[in-house]
Amino acid sequence: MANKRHVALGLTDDDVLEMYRTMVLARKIDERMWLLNRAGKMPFVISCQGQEAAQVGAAFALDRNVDYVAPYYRDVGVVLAFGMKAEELIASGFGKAMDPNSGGRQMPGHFGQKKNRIITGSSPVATQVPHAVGFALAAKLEGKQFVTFTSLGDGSTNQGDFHEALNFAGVHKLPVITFVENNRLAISVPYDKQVASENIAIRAKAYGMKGYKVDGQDPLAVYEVVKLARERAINGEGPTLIEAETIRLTSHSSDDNQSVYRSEEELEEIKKNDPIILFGNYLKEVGLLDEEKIKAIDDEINRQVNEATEIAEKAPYPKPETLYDYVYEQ
Amino acid sequence: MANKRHVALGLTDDDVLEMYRTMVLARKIDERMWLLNRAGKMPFVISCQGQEAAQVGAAFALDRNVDYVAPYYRDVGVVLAFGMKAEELIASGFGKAMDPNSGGRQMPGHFGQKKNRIITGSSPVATQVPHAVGFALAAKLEGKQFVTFTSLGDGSTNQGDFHEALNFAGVHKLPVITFVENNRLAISVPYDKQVASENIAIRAKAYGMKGYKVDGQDPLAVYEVVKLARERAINGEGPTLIEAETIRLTSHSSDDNQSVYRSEEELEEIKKNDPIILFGNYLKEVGLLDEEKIKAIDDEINRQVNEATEIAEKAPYPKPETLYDYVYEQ
Amino acid sequence: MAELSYIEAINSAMREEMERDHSVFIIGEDVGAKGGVFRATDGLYQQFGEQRVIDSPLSESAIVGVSVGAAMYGMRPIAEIQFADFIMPAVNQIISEAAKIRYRSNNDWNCPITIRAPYGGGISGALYHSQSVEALFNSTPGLKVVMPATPYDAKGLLKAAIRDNDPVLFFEHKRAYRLLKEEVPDEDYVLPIGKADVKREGSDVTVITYGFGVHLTQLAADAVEKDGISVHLLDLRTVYPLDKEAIIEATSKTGKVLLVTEDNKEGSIIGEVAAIIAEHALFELDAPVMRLAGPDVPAMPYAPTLEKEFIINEQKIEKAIRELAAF
Amino acid sequence: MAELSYIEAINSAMREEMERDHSVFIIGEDVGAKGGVFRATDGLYQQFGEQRVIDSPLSESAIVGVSVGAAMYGMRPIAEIQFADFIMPAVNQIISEAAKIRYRSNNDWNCPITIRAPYGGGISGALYHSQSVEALFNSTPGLKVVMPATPYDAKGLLKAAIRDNDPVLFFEHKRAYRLLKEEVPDEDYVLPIGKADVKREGSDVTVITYGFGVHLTQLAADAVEKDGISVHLLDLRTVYPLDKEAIIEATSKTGKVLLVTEDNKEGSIIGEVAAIIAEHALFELDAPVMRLAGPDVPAMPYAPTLEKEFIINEQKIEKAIRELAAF
Ligand SMILES: Cc1ncc(C[n+]2csc(CCOP(=O)(O)OP(=O)(O)O)c2C)c(N)n1
Ligand SMILES: Cc1ncc(C[n+]2csc(CCOP(=O)(O)OP(=O)(O)O)c2C)c(N)n1
Ligand SMILES: [Mg+2]
Ligand SMILES: [Mg+2]
Repeated sequence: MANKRHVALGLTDDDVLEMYRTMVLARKIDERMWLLNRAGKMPFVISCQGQEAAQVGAAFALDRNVDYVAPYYRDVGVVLAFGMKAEELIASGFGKAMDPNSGGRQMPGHFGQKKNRIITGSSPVATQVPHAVGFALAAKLEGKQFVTFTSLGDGSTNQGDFHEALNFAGVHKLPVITFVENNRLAISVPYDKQVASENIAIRAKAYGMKGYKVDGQDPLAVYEVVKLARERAINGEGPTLIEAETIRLTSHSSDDNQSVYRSEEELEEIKKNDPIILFGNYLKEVGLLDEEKIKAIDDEINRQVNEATEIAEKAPYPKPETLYDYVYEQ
Repeated sequence: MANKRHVALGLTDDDVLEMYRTMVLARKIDERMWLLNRAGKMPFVISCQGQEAAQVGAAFALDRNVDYVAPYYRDVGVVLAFGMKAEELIASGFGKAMDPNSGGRQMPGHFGQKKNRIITGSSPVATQVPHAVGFALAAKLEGKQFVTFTSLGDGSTNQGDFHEALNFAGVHKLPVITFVENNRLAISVPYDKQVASENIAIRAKAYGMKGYKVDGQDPLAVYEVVKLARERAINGEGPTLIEAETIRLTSHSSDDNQSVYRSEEELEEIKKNDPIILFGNYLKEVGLLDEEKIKAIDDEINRQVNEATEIAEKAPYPKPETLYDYVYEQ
Repeated sequence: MAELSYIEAINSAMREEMERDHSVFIIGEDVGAKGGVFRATDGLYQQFGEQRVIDSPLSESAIVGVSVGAAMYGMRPIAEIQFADFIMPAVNQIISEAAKIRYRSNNDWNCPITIRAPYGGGISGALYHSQSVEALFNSTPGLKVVMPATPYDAKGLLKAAIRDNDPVLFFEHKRAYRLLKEEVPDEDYVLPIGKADVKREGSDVTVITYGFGVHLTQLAADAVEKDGISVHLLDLRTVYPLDKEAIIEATSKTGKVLLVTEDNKEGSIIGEVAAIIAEHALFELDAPVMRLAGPDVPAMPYAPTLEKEFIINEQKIEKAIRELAAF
Repeated sequence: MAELSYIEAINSAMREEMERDHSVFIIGEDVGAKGGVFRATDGLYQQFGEQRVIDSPLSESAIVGVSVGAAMYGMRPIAEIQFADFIMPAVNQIISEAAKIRYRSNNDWNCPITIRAPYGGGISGALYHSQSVEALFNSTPGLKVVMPATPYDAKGLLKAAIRDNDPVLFFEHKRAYRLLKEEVPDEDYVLPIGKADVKREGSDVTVITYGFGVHLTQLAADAVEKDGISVHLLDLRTVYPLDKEAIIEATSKTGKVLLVTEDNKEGSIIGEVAAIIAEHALFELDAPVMRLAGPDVPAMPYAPTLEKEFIINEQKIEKAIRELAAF
């Protein structure tokens, strides 16, 4: 039997199976939302597909009872790990009142759920990075033992807010982890027209912080480096910048058509790196899964997604008159 | 006789004497403006004092017949080298109509003079960096052989615009030189509360460009590295980030009082690095100057500054009705 | 003449200006191979190459700031902001820089940049892909803000913007892109920036609006016409600086003025229009100035129920016109 | 009671709130050892230490963005922007983030941040140290914009801003800092955000203004009083969202309304005030609404001749009052 890497990392068999299940759940929610979109029932979808390993590996390395996350729009894996429910995610795609992120006010992918310490996000990219730094500053000022995790895409690291926030975190040695999911595309713009540095992790040098590049298709590798960053943060050793190399399997969003700027071959090529297949293979190698068990998990999750869809689809839209609520405290 | 470092750099004796004279002129204009400020005649002054070597060393390394500069408010040495006149600088301090930078509309230190290829600047720091990159992009699009030089302070490298502009320049390998005059203060805020990276030059790595740290009190060292950066730029080898380590001899501006946040000892200490004395010493060592010659230069420049002051003081203020001019093309 | 959609009109204005003048270039996110998220730059990358149709990094302040620099040098950049909502990071470069370059240099430098951005809601774009942001810029001397209502106007005004020697913001309504079509001359033409345009002559109620509001008002005006209510429709075309004379004249046509915007109400463009009327045409009024706008909530939500409640449409305009006519 | 200058009132409001509530902290450029470029935070670094009076890096978007994060966690940051002119790089964090956090999360999150900034001219500050920037934010539901006119108001409103559970922009006039002094209670008090305040009762001409304009109008009102012209003066105090009822009531007091701002005219706060009057108090008017504002040029220049030509002063206000009274 192959080397049980997860055990060396302190993860139990149940842990890694839970990670796998979370990845599959993220994928299947996402696939369902595309179906609903193509059926004309859901106005918009933006996907996690291809990035589940990075997301779930990172989230499991955090303390999901105390840490805060400021995720970006692809992070279905992160918010599931932090307690958001399948039906809540699907409801947000419909814009239903039960959507905990925004009560149907925001597009799907604009996460936020205070009880699960998921910080509310917006569309303009990278604005969440200073917010996460602000949470980390609060932790320091109040002497609290938690870490704040924020994520963004490779293209988004070129926003001024990324720079200003990371410099601030570096100066004050704050307990914050900035996690870049580098899929080498920003909508249609490829990495070399986007980012001037040879990689993203090297940008850590500009902020006097540690930088790591990690294989984002391997949840255990991601887990390891995020875990390390968390320990450093809790020990007062400051912030970390982590680059997870990953892939985007779908078009940018339901409004995009990637065949205009991506070749068939490229799309075929990246499919080989589907993180769910890769992690499934690992779990098979270490004897935790086989084809039958995989099918059982798939079936169970399909059922879960069916139920979630039904709940979300039946749920009411927000009442028109609620438009006027909560502009200010009331 | 000491080693003639300037000859090795391709500079003639006349060149270095001209550099020295420019440094002294910058200093004496600045000193005069403080006097006028303290006499209640000039509302505002912001100084070059302590940074003249960096400024003049850099400017002389450029091609002053074709290159563009987007300087920052301390760069009296740069704009003098690029053709601005003493009386024009002093007139700008008064806010006189003859001020070529703005016709008396802007504070002193907000440089701009198209005929000398000095790009108009504003107060919000770092906004000039994307402008310089834009000039460099124009050079590339139009196939023109010039380099654009921009400068800013250490604190200003934490603005988002610095990051966005340098990344853009890096991606497109543009002929632009970004020159940071690091005096380790931003008004009252010291370097370690300001910049997280161990030095500024290392930030170049975030933009895939060359970065150099240089002794900004030595105009020849600065000349050498800017010259090199210019050659690389002209040869299509892309942008460079240069950090010149320097000192601020005065308060931030005439509105500031540095004794509140800087010790007597620190102020005494940095005076030892006065670049005019240091460069004077070098020129003495190589036999180009002696006490007498220095005195002659001082006298001549004092005369020049006196004359310039007289011209500027006598010049008229802009007419009130010109307030309404040039909001748009007319 | 050829029938062009609003977005085709914009695309052809850019194409023709780029053919005419080598100093014109395009810069923005996904404007290249993809041809823009709305395909406004479709085919231009293929025709002019990646040097003149530049896929920029995801940095709005750099898109504008680099363009400002290039413009000062003498180029004529057309900077695309992917959604008007994402212009916020570039506000410093627009307001502190582009708008003030001519003035601060006492006419020594100038900045001929055009900044295009799609605005407006009704496309399930939610809070950050539906906003009208023009009011952010309507107190910025040195800047011009143009919001065309029709394909013909869009083409003529975009060409004027590109040729203008000062900075111009150019906002295009997303719903107009494919919905509005009309005959547009094949020959080169420009329309004057800074001038409003009477889109419909009438005698009972004056409606002053701009952008997509013009189309909606036309529909409403058609509807009320059946009941004998005649609408005079002034399209502001340039929302900053405003064409005061045209506003005063349109007010005096009927004495009853309805101002319409899709933006939220307080602080919107139509507030300034009302102020001009209160200042210069008070005694022309037979009824209080009426304003129809989005509610004062942060932005248009995603849920269809809420989006519908927020957005101005032809029914809401029709109702307001009838109310005002009956005053 | 003690006589406090405007800046002392601001300083003591911050000090008392920091003593009262450990979650209040200050962040900004040079707010620490230097005590702020205007010395608004004088002594606070010494009293509360560098943890609670944070000298931030030179990054306005981070100053606001980090504060927004801390505020969402539950802190009460007071972010200082060194000059109002330098708020531009933080516009995205203010408008897209702070103002929309409660709404976009459907009340799950909120953002109790106060952003202070000195505004206004007349100090040879030239284009970028003299601006009035409030109009940039007066179309941003979710945000409140407060501009106090006196030391008493400044203290009570700043305390209210700090305790407010939503984001508040707080603009302080540089000339007011040391010029205006008055008796201020020693006891804790707050003043209501969102309410205008009648600063002077009168019967001939209503002046509606805010910030430093209130002081200038008092001087002008004193001057015209000698000639029997009685001025009713409404201080808006909160310029966004506006107190409509108070505006309507003040209009009906005299039927003649002069609106005053130091900002340039088109698109300024007083445009919206005029619109409210045209909409809701048209038949109360005996004369056209009159607006006195800076000219529509990019900003106030440095040269004394030009600054003087630009700036609103008591003489210009007096002249306008007399003109309106004679209408
Ligand atoms: C400030 C801003 N500008 C533009 C956009 C439009 N936009 C949404 S996602 C995106 C690309 C993001 O690329 P990247 O950061 O690499 O993340 P990815 O989608 O690849 O995961 C763009 C341009 C935006 N949301 N915000
Ligand atoms: C965007 C912006 N914020 C604040 C200021 C006010 N300010 C002017 S100079 C300065 C410090 C600049 O420090 P640094 O960049 O190190 O340059 P130095 O003055 O030390 O040469 C500050 C905060 C400004 N001009 N622009
Ligand atoms: Mg990406
Ligand atoms: Mg410095």
